[in-house]
Amino acid sequence: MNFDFSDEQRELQRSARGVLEKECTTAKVRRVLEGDDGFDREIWSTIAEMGFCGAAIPEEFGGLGLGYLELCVIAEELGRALAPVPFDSTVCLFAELLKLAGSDAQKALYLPRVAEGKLIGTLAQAETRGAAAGARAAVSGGKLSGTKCPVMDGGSADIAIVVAFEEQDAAPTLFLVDLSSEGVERTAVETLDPSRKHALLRFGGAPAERLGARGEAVDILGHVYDRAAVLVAFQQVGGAERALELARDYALQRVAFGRPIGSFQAIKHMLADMFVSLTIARANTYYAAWALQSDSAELPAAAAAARVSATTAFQHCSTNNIQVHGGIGFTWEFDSHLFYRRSNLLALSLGSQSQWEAKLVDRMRTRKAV
Amino acid sequence: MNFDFSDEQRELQRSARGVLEKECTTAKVRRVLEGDDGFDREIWSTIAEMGFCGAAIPEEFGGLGLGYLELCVIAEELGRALAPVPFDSTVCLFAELLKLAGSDAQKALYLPRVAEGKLIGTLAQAETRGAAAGARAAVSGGKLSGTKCPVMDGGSADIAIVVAFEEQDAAPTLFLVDLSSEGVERTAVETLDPSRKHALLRFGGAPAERLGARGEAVDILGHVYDRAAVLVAFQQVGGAERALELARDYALQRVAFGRPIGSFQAIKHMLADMFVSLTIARANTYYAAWALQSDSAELPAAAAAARVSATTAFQHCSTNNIQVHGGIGFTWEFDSHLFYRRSNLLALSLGSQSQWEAKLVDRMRTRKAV
Amino acid sequence: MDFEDSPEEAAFRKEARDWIKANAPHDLRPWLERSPYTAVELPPGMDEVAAQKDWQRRKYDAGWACIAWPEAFGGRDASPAERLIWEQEEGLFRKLSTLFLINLGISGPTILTCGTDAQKEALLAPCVSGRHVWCQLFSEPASGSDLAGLRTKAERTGDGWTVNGQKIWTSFAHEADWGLLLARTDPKLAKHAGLTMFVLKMDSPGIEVRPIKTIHGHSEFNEVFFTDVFIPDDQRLGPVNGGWRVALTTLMNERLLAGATVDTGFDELLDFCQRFETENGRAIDDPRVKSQLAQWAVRASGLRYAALRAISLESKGEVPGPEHSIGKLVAGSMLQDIAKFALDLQAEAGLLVDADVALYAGRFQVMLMHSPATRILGGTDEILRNIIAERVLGLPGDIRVDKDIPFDEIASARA
Amino acid sequence: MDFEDSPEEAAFRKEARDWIKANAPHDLRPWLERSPYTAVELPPGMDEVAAQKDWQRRKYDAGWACIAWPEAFGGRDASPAERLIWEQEEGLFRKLSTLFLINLGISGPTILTCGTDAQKEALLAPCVSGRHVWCQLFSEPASGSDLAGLRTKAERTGDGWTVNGQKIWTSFAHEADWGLLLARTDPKLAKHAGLTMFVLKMDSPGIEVRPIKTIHGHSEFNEVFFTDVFIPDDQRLGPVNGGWRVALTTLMNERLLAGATVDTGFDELLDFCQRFETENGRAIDDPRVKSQLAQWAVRASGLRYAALRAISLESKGEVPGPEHSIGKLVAGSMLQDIAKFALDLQAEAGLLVDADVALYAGRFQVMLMHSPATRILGGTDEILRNIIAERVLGLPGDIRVDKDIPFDEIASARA
Repeated sequence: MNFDFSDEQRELQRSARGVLEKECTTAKVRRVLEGDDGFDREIWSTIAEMGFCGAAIPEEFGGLGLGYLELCVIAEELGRALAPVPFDSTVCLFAELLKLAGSDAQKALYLPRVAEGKLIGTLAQAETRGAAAGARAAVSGGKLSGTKCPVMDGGSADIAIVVAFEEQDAAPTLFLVDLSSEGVERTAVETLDPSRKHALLRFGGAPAERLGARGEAVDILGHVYDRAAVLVAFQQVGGAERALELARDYALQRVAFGRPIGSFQAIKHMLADMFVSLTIARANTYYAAWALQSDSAELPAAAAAARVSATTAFQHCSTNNIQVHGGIGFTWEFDSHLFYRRSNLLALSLGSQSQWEAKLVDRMRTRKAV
Repeated sequence: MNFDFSDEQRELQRSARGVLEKECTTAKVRRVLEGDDGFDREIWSTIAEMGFCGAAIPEEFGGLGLGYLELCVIAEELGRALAPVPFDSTVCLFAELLKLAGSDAQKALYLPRVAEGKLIGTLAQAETRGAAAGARAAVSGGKLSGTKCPVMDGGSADIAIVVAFEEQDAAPTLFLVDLSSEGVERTAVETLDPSRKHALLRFGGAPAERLGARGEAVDILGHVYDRAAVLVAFQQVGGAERALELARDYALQRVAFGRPIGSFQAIKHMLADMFVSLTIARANTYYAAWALQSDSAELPAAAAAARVSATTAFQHCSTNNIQVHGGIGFTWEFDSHLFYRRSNLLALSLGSQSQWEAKLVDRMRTRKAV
Repeated sequence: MDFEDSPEEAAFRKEARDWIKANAPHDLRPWLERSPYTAVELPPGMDEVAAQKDWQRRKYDAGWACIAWPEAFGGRDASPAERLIWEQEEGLFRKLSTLFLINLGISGPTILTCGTDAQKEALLAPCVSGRHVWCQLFSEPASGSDLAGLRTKAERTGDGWTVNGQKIWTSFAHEADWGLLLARTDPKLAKHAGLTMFVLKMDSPGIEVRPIKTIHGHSEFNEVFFTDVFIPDDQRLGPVNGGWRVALTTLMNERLLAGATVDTGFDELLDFCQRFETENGRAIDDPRVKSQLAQWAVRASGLRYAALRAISLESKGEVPGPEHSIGKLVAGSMLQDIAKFALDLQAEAGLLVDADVALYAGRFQVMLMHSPATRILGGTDEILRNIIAERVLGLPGDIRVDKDIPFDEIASARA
Repeated sequence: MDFEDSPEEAAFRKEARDWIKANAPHDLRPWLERSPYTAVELPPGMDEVAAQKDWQRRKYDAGWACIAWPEAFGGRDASPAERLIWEQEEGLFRKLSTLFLINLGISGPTILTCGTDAQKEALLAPCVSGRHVWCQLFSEPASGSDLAGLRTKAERTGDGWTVNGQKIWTSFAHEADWGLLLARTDPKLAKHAGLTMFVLKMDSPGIEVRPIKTIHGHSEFNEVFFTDVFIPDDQRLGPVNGGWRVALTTLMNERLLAGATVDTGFDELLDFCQRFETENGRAIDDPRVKSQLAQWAVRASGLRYAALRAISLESKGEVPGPEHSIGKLVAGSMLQDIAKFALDLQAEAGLLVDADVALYAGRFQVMLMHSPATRILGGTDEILRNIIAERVLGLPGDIRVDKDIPFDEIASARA
């Protein structure tokens, strides 16, 4: 029994943190937040060069062939640094979908380029019901039509895995769609956190190649969402911890009524409660990392628990980080809002908290049936 | 517009408080809590002599013919004093059911004795699903069979209004049953708050007289529960306020680390939050009192809002009153547990909080249909 | 107890309603309905300042600009109940007086209470009529919750004062003609004792206004820098070194004039849940949603009725309690929780903020980004809990390590 | 990272499991399952003290009584992981060692760390084997959270000490043979500086034990009164006036030895919700119930895994953090909230506490009445938050008005 990362994994974490503290400053995050670039290409290159993109891609497909534990460690650091890069879309979703459902040819074609950081991939699943709502995505004769929104990194991705109904099927199928093809129209959409860009994709007869078996999208996505949930939970834990540190540091430094505000119980206890949330989330994510790495039957429940607790912790810490900062906490110039934005984005981007809560209970109950 | 009680009503409140502070000490509450008496007959006589039992009973039936506002004021004081008397059962439920559904003969027979404090009545509705569960209550040929539990004051009541199905009806009917009749068996049952006694009633062919129209029980009870909810909400507000006062007083007096514990923000803010709950509950109950008095179409929603907020406030204040007291807060000898018990009893005795929450939203939505 | 109008009140309500009907800019109604929170969004090309000044002027001319004030200064000595009725009848159009929140809630009442006759004569009419826009110059970067710790200095020079320092969170500083300034006039005295209140012209030389960009991008807040700004002594409000007492009057006024309406976000959430279809039917039919709605519903109605009760107590001559503190304390975190709850219902679509793709026109997304400020501005949640604990429940104040010490010694300890 | 046993661990687990299988009183299992929380309820007529002493003795003889201790004192120098495995395998039978919580968690470790060789020799074996029952004499009516404010005096007399005063919240004082006493030996020193730790026999003349009745009626707590109780100086534990340091060791041990299991009430709630039929079907199918369950589920599992992680850190030689504080902090209010939630589901039937009419054998009703104590005993929620804030996050301590002042001057200020 050993409920902690190994020394090698800790070393990986230290080196990732070192690089990101230098390369991925909040100034860089703001550049993406305030600009039109899809993501920060310099940081992405650095990450790719360190092998982070291919950490969990098998060596035969150009990756490092390390395990998921290493990927979890990396995810935590990217979350801590609020890295403005297409990691979730490309590594957590696109690559994992390919690994699980791709043919050998598909894997050989795309995974090496993902590992090199040369290919940006994403998943196009959601179909908004807002003003832009359209007919549901459908594939007929190998051509895709429909609208997807929001699509993470949809503006800069080279390729998307699209969930669509083939012909008159009752269940959807996954399709690979080259986003530079004819019949693909992309529109940037603004989200709660513009440091991670999203787009609306309109498909008007774009060529689509099946990924995995026909009608199997729901099943494949279910598995991959569990994996991605663990990886995103590590990002959330990383972000939560950083937000707590910033709040703590400010509480030690800011003086009111002649003493540091961190000496007032209202602030002390607020920070203590944030630490409790974080500790609970961290413990659940560690367990989920083990379940992911060991492909345990516990993964579905563990992933949901990690997701639910990490979402709670990041929202809690990022919100109260603003509160501890007071007025300057909600200025554009201070970094607090960057964490607030990211926490609220991640709370929604793999499905809502209440959906994951329901999944968690359904899975616990299956596991412990009476 | 005047969102407060009148000077006369305030005067009534002052005199009720004066009498109850003298007559209804917590020592008396404990005597019922620890003993087998159904309630405190001395306090009940005093209350009856002051006209409290018949405050809202019309003069023609022996009451004072005052309004519900007066009854609300009285209820608040009884709640504050944790009065161990059958007020809810006899005045809020039994008398109100008679007023709403009774024939003139039934009213003339019972209401004057209620007003005098000479008759204890109750409502027997719940049928427990625990080990004691039996067949549902039914009336055939004017004879009642079945089991009811918990019945408030079921041990000492002279008469009960019982909800039962007549013959093969699909909807239940209300029946008056003299509890001294043959075929009535009573067993005391212990509840969260033994200062208000409850019983299990077994009926084996007891004579039953119809109250209100056949099959109308649900409708009649719905109306009367709204009225009772307002009156109980005032009791809850009274209890919450007293619990807050006790906590505040203790926080001022108890010293730790060389200063009153009430000077620590953790305690100050806990008390402030209790005050907020209380203020919200009080405001909602006042509005509900007006709706009750004026028989407004707002009553159903207002009663539910009063009930929900008052339940929250009393549980909140009674729980944190213990927390402020620390160790002695959960000793038998200190009074804190008396409030904790009562708050948890009242939270369940007219149906649960979640049931009232659902009622509230259903009623708001009817009112403000889109 | 009566939640309905007396005949006199009904008559007053009719008068108000008739006047609104005849005079309000009804064409702006849809724009005001859509305006999120503190912001006023008007049709493209319309001058927001001019539109607000126009509405204020119209109200002033008809005696509706500040009905609770004495008749001598443009009011009609209205009772608390009449104030409430007017507020209810003005309704949405109140938003069009946003620019004058400081005029009517802060500066005006302070001058009315603490000003000299000459000051009242000169300043009050243009303050109420909206001819002058006012701003409040109290908070500083190093003194937010601890207002009395402010450092902006006003030093005696000739027949006036020279001001140096910096203020922050100043709403409307760009539009303002006048400012109400709290400054330190004697740093050798204890912190509350060395402050003085002034009124000053915002076009005085040496004033620089810089807008603050906030989390939601646009904002009405500014930083204001003072470099050797001269204020004649007749613009001093109240005695030298008596500024803290004047400030308390101001803050009290702020509480008194707070309306009965506090925005909790509940009405919008209820409306949204009644319309929104989830995978399992209408959101409002979900027991989870229902339970949450009920818990917020009683808070929203409780705050509303508590504010009404405060008005009744005021009518009887009692001093209103901390109802305003409670309202803001409850509403601040409710706004935040409600926004998160609504976005959760929207699931992935919840992260969209563009009004043309977002659900419910992106209102809850805006609420989410505004809500952190609500829990801080005008008193943080923590300060409000202290106020309730100390002023209502009589609990001891926090231990003050900076009490009775000359301000300049605290300040040095601080650096 | 591996949540499964290594081969060595698996071997150790098998040894433990085999021994339990062969030696535990399996006939008591249903009774232990039904025992609510801190209480141990055994078959009518069975002597609870004897049954517990018997189990402890059996474990001692086989080397399972306190496996983390050095072999010299009856342990087996077990690793943190082995401690966890033993805890998991002993399972329900741990309840049968309730009587020895103080022996094993407090007194024993303190003597082990701070005792003289003679004290260890005389006291440890009967402490671990359960021949002696121990109690802890720390808290006083006027010093709960503020433990160092205690007033019970120990004054020099001849070759020993005379004790006068009162202790409270003493578990097992009636059954105890020995007590660990913290007393004030010099009131002229500052409050933490004038304390000394002793061990004393509970049958010493002048000791009176009075049980405390608590909110749930029965309780293992007592008040203990000391009237001129003599303690020989060789029963002093650690230096004169060095008692605070010894007490900190004790409290640290308490934290170290806290198990990986913390009772949050969640497992029972989940089980109940899976069985309970509401008007609208199984409780667990209600979205409101589901959402609440999920929120509690992650706290319960989070606490479990956090405790496991602490064990891993300990294995690596790191000093465990405040995991125990977090566990109790979260579990205390969870128990209370869960109890209320379950009673709410039961609606009117929820108010019944008689096991023969109550639903689910009245377990949640018992939980409701026990939960207030959980949020107070062994550190209130507020003290635990302070511990986390100060010891983990490095925030300043509360301002101490009683620091560096002779104790008798504080005490007088207090009266």
